[in-house]
Amino acid sequence: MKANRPSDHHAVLIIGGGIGGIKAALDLSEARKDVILIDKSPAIGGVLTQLDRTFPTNNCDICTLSPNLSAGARQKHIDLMPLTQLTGVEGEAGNFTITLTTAPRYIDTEKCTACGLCLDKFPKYIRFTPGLDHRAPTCMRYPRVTPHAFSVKRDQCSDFETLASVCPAGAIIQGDKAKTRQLHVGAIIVAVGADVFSPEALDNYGYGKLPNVVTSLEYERIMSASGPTFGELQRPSDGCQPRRVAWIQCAGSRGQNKGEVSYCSSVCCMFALKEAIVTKERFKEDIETTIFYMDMRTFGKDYEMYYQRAKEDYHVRLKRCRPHSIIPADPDGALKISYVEDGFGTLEDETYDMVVLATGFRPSAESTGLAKVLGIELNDHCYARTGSFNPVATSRPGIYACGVFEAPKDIPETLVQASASACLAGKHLLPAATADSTEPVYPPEKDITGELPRIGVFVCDCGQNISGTVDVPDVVNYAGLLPHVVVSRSVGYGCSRESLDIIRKTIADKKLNRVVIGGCSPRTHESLFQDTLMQAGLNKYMLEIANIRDQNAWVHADRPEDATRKAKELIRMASAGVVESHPLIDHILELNQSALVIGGGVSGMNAALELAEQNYTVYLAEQAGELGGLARQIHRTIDGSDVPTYLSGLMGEVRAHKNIEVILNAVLVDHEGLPGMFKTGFQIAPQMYYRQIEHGVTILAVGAAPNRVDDYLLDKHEAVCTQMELGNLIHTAPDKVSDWENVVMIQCVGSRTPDNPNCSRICCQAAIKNALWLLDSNPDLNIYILYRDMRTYGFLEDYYLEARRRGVIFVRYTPESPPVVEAGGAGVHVTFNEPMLGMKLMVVADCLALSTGFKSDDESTEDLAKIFHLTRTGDGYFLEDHTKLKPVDMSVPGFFVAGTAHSPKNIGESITQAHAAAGRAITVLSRNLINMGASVAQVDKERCATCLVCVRACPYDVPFINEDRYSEIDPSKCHGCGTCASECPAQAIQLTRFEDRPMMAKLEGLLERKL
Amino acid sequence: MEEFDPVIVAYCCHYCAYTAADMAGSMRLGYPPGIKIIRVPCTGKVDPLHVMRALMDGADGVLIAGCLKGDCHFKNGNIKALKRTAYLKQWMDEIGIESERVEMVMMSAGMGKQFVRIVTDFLDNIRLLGPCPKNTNQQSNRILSELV
Amino acid sequence: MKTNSVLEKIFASGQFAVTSECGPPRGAMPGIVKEKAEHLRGYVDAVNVTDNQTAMVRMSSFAASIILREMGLHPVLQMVTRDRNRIALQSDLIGAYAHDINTVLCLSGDHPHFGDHAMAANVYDMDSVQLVEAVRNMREDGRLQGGAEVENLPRMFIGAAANPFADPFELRVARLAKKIMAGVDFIQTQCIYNLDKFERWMAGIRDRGLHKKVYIMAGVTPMKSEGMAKYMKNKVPGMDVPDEIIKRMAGVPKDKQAREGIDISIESIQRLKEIEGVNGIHLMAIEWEQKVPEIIERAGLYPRPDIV
Amino acid sequence: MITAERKPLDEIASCIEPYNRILLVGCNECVTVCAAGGRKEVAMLSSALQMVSMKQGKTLSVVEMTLERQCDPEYVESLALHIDGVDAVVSMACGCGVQEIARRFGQVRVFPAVNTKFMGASERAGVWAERCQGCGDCLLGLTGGICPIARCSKRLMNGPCGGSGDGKCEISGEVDCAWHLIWERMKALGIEDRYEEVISAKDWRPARGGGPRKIIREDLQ
Repeated sequence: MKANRPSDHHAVLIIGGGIGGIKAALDLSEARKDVILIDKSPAIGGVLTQLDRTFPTNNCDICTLSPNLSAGARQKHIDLMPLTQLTGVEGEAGNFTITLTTAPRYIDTEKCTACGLCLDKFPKYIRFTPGLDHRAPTCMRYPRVTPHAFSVKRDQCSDFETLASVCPAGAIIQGDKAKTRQLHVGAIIVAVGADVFSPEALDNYGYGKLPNVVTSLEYERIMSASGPTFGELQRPSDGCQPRRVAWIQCAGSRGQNKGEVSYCSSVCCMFALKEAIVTKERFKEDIETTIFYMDMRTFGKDYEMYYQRAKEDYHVRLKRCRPHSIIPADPDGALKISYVEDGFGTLEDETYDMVVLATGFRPSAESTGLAKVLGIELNDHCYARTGSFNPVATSRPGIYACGVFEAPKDIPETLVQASASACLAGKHLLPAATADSTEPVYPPEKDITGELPRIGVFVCDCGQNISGTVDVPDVVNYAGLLPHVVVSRSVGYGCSRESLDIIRKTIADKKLNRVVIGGCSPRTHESLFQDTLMQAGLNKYMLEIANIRDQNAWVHADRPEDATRKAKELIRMASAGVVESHPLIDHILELNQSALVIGGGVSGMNAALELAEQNYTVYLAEQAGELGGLARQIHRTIDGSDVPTYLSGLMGEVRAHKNIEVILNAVLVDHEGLPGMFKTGFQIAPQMYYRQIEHGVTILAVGAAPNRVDDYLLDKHEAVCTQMELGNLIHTAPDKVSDWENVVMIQCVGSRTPDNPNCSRICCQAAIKNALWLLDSNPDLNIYILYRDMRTYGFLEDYYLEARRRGVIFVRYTPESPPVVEAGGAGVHVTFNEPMLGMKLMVVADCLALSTGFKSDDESTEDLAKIFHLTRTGDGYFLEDHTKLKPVDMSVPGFFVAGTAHSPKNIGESITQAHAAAGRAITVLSRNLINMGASVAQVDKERCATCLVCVRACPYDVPFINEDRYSEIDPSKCHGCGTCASECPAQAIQLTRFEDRPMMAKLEGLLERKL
Repeated sequence: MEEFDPVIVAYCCHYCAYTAADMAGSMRLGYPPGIKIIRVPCTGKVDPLHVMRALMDGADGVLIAGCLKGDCHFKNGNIKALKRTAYLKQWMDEIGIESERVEMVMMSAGMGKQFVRIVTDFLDNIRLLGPCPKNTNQQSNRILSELV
Repeated sequence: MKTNSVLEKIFASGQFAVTSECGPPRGAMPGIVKEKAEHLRGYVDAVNVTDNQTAMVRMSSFAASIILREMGLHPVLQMVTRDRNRIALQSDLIGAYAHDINTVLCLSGDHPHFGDHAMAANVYDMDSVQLVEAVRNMREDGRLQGGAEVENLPRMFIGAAANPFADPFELRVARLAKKIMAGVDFIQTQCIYNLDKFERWMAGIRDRGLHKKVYIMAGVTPMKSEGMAKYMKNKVPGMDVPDEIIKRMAGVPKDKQAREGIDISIESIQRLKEIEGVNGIHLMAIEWEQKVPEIIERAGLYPRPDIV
Repeated sequence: MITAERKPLDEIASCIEPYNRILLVGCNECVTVCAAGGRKEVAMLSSALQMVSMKQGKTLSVVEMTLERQCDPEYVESLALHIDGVDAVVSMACGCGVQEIARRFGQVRVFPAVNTKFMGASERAGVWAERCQGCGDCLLGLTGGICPIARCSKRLMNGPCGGSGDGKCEISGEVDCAWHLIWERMKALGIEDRYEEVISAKDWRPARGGGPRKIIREDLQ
């Protein structure tokens, strides 16, 4: 499918075309490294393509992923091989020899236009859009599949010749055969994901027998605009809209029964909350939603607040228990859920119209075989076994695992691992591979000087996202009548490859010289459409995007007529504006290929080391007088790995590395510049001299602060300490610890509170770690862990089970009746409710450990945010550019975040994010040029009155009065803010792309009150 | 009498308010359709003339939405916009148009909810003020631009 | 003797001179002028007649001076350059002299900004130094500004003001020197409350021997109340009222404050008399002319020398 | 430069009230620099005047033009093309420009839209201060480069009056005492002694005292 196959010696093999694999491929290709992306299915996309909306922003995913997919297909560095499996690996990191086997598709993807004629005539033979029946063979799993072609189910096809004859493009190949080839790659990333559990095996829930019991993924499909019911919520038995829907969590996970796995699938709690919220959003008081759960595991960044919103704003009912059965309640399809009320022991029934089983992950069927081929170890649960201090490195050097293949996880964490593994894999490539040989080539730009405007208007329906509210045909007709509009048409998902092709062809056929897209936000999609214009030989700035989705259809869903009228206005505005646009040239500058890493903890050091290893100069600035950060106070991880040894090794490597300069006692004071050419100033103690560092990118790894509370006698009684201090005590005073009889731990102290509403994520595991560690040296010790929800996500559940098995007593408390702690001699008296027994208990504890968790290091993040102009969350953590799809990029280009400065996380997770940040940084640093865009201030020297207003107004001191007596603005220094343009009293300055003419034209277009 | 639906032109900074508006969209938080957003790279780019022309061409109110103080992507564009808004209000007073028809607001990119509240409040306030007086005259005035 | 001015005679005789002030009324009311002036008769040597003081329109200084002269008192004709150009100023000087008015005080005058005619053009064709020079030229050279020689030009005893307290302080001695250069004969100072600072200024004057070239009259204004003290401190440009004075005024009951103000001014006069180079006092009892006799008596300056 | 300030809008609006078509003329010289009458101000005023007339239920059409300099007849000549199509002219230039237009186009009313203020300098962005009164006989050489005529409220030429305090003029804390500045400057230059030289009363003939002034360069005529 691609003319120039990457030189395979220098490529990375990525197995799995889900979101993780795609992200890793995109990162590597952005860093100009070649990628071979294989997937056993006919199209890439993975599970994500079946989701409707994702948490926590409730965005539709198709649109956020689609640009990635289309971009992925276009990237010259990526060789996409669908229907392909790995059948052999030899050699070692840096030089693997791999064998790939590609199954026959029977369709030439280069010729197939996805016209659908073959599917119409022979629906049985062709793989097509999935219905709710998840068992149906799927290929074109969603309407914007990449590669954009059908495939043939050969085994079901009896009359191939007739089939082949229906294809007008002649794309059907009867004699297509499996191909095997050997290639050389430097590294391998395994991103095969996992399977979604099918709950037929759970006979108590009746799945497969009771039509109205569905899995959460099926529910997602039912709610999806591109799903089988086109977004109508209908229960499968009779197509009626349900009035009561229940979710049952942990279906098949966290269990010991037949068909169940013991680990936690990590994502199901958020998944169920999301589905319940979206349902409530759509149907409000017409529907009741109930979630049956054991522990609500909303441990991710801002997830706890999402949980609280579900409860408080959306009135999602939450019922803590594990139902033991679902049986039919009536002949019409209603269902009865039976459960034992927590603490009462009585059996209760509730009736629902529909029940959703929150089914989690199962290791992919291919994973055992694949692991054998790769020569990597799997853990007891058949997921990839990886390192404690490098969670994406498998047991075989040069092979990395990311995403759910490593452990169950959600999309942002998958993307972090994908970027991390891309970073680490990139290290094994020969330097030659990074040479820039294959930048995208565009046809020469057409000269449109003197042409009258010829505008093409393309209106997206974005599935139901736009057309669900806006009358798209009406808007298209209207746009067709606007001045200079030559063609107006709807394009479905405008950002899909198919639509982009249509746009490109239309530009050529109709000799368009300007384009208006009625679609989503230009913030996210402008570059994609600009790229399409360039491919059509148009200057990319001959484009206007009317944001008729995010700023219209989505916000006026309750007023379709108004939304349609506004869509017309916005398109009229865009088209009036685009008439005044003119070709512009981007300004390109040289890039400083060094990085500044702020924060010398584990995250900062790992990011620095990875960059240094890949030959970039790194300045590692630390405010304290020594490296190490918070990890200096940690002795072991939950799996028993030795933190001090790791840390001293890491610090040694960092200090010794020739590409790293460590700057201690450095206080950030100022910052200026642009991505690729930043200047950041530090005041260095104790001499307090000033030093300015020039760098291309910045990684923030300043960490979070251990929380400390004034509660439960902490700092007032010697028997009370934090969980981290307890770890210290176990390590340094084993004798003392071995004398103890009772230890109590209280969870969520200072987290999940009004002051600090989020979950600190690490406390549950830290408590269990310390409990098990204590039991190692003192097996008779009584340990009570008082918790609200145990959040031992993924395989951490194993340790939770082990702790229970070894006698740790877990007692749940509610924030309304927290434990009471009183001093009692050398120990403390802890009184708490025991809900199972329904009574109060008092324990005389020799030690009370409080899980105080993290809070953001407000002092440092506030200063940094101010100096760097970065955004923070309400609780003071750095806010990434996109919580879902850009988890380490900051909103300011050239900034990346790693570690607990982003959100609470454990050491392994911090290291992964550090690697991811380094990988993302490399995508910037690997280029030697930076594009400043075309938005710069330009002076009309004839008009300039040399009044100096611009000279004084410019925040960057760029304009000056030159020898020819007019104000001169160096486009390479101009940041494009436009302040000078709006202050110039002679109207001599125009900010390109925002000149007076298009701005006024837009106003006139918008406000012309004729519809 | 027909309910008056004000038309508001909201000049939104790409780095904050425009993003907040998108976020309001992804959170599906509704606001009146009379809010029409025009994207600018910085509120420092909002030319007083563009605000005047918006009111002249039929807007009932103009909102300039920029970053929080100290958060301007370009150091101080939002502060300049704030001063310019005060200057514009003087013009409004002189013309005899309620100066509340032009306001500057500040928010961060993450403030989708606040965006909705702010634009809704602003529009409600304009609704109370009634149509921008000029709009009683439907004949749009043309300016013969200079031919230099 | 350069002139027939009674002040010059007193100075020349080495006696301590006393002047006071009479502000003309806002209206053609000669009776009021007379009434005010009558309080002063016998207690002061000459009476300043203010010229549209604080830029408020009043009976002209020239006219009021004639009334005083007719009463047998010795007016000091105040002239500000704010309202008249050099043609008017010279003609008025000639006219005044024709009425046997022989002492003039040359001032620039308060800016119209403070008065009731802020909209008036402020003339300032010349400044106070230039006016001093012009009057001197009339007397010494018999020439008008335009260069014409004219018979019997006025032989005026020339006064000017000095404010030892205005900024910059260091310039204040030089400014006096400049007025001496221009031809000034005597100086009346701004009201003095900060005697320490005044003494420093006088020391500067003596250092340069300027006290030998000009007669210096120290300005004294009795305060009627604490409120007036505060007003002088905060609102009157170029006034230096130390906090101790305010405190002292505030420290007595309201009905006793006038008395206290008079006491303060008497104590000041006692101290000023002792300063080398101070040749007299200029007692500005603003709208309080009836108290002048008491002050002069209690300050031991009564009776006044009888000089004709 | 010559500084100016826009007149209150209702004053301008009442001038043009009888007219439907006006020519609004800016100047790209001084009034542009002091942000009173350049292209931007012309456009602002044009919009404002149109809004005022809309409020009155009328329609005002405005031709906007900004000349390189309104005080030169050649530039003003370029208005000839438009003058017949309008009922009145509003000039945003200083008084010189207004008069030049009035001189050239005798048949049409010309209204000033700005008040010409003074010859001044820009102290910083957005602040202009008076520096010269065009007295025609510059004495800056005597006063340390600070003009007491333009900058002392009383035009005193021999030192500060008694109202000077803290370096500020008695009329306002916003106005520097020119003589305080002169004195500081003299000290800095080490020429304090020159202060005591009496500057005699000024000959105002070179200033407005001699009637309207004219400069003639024979060689350039």
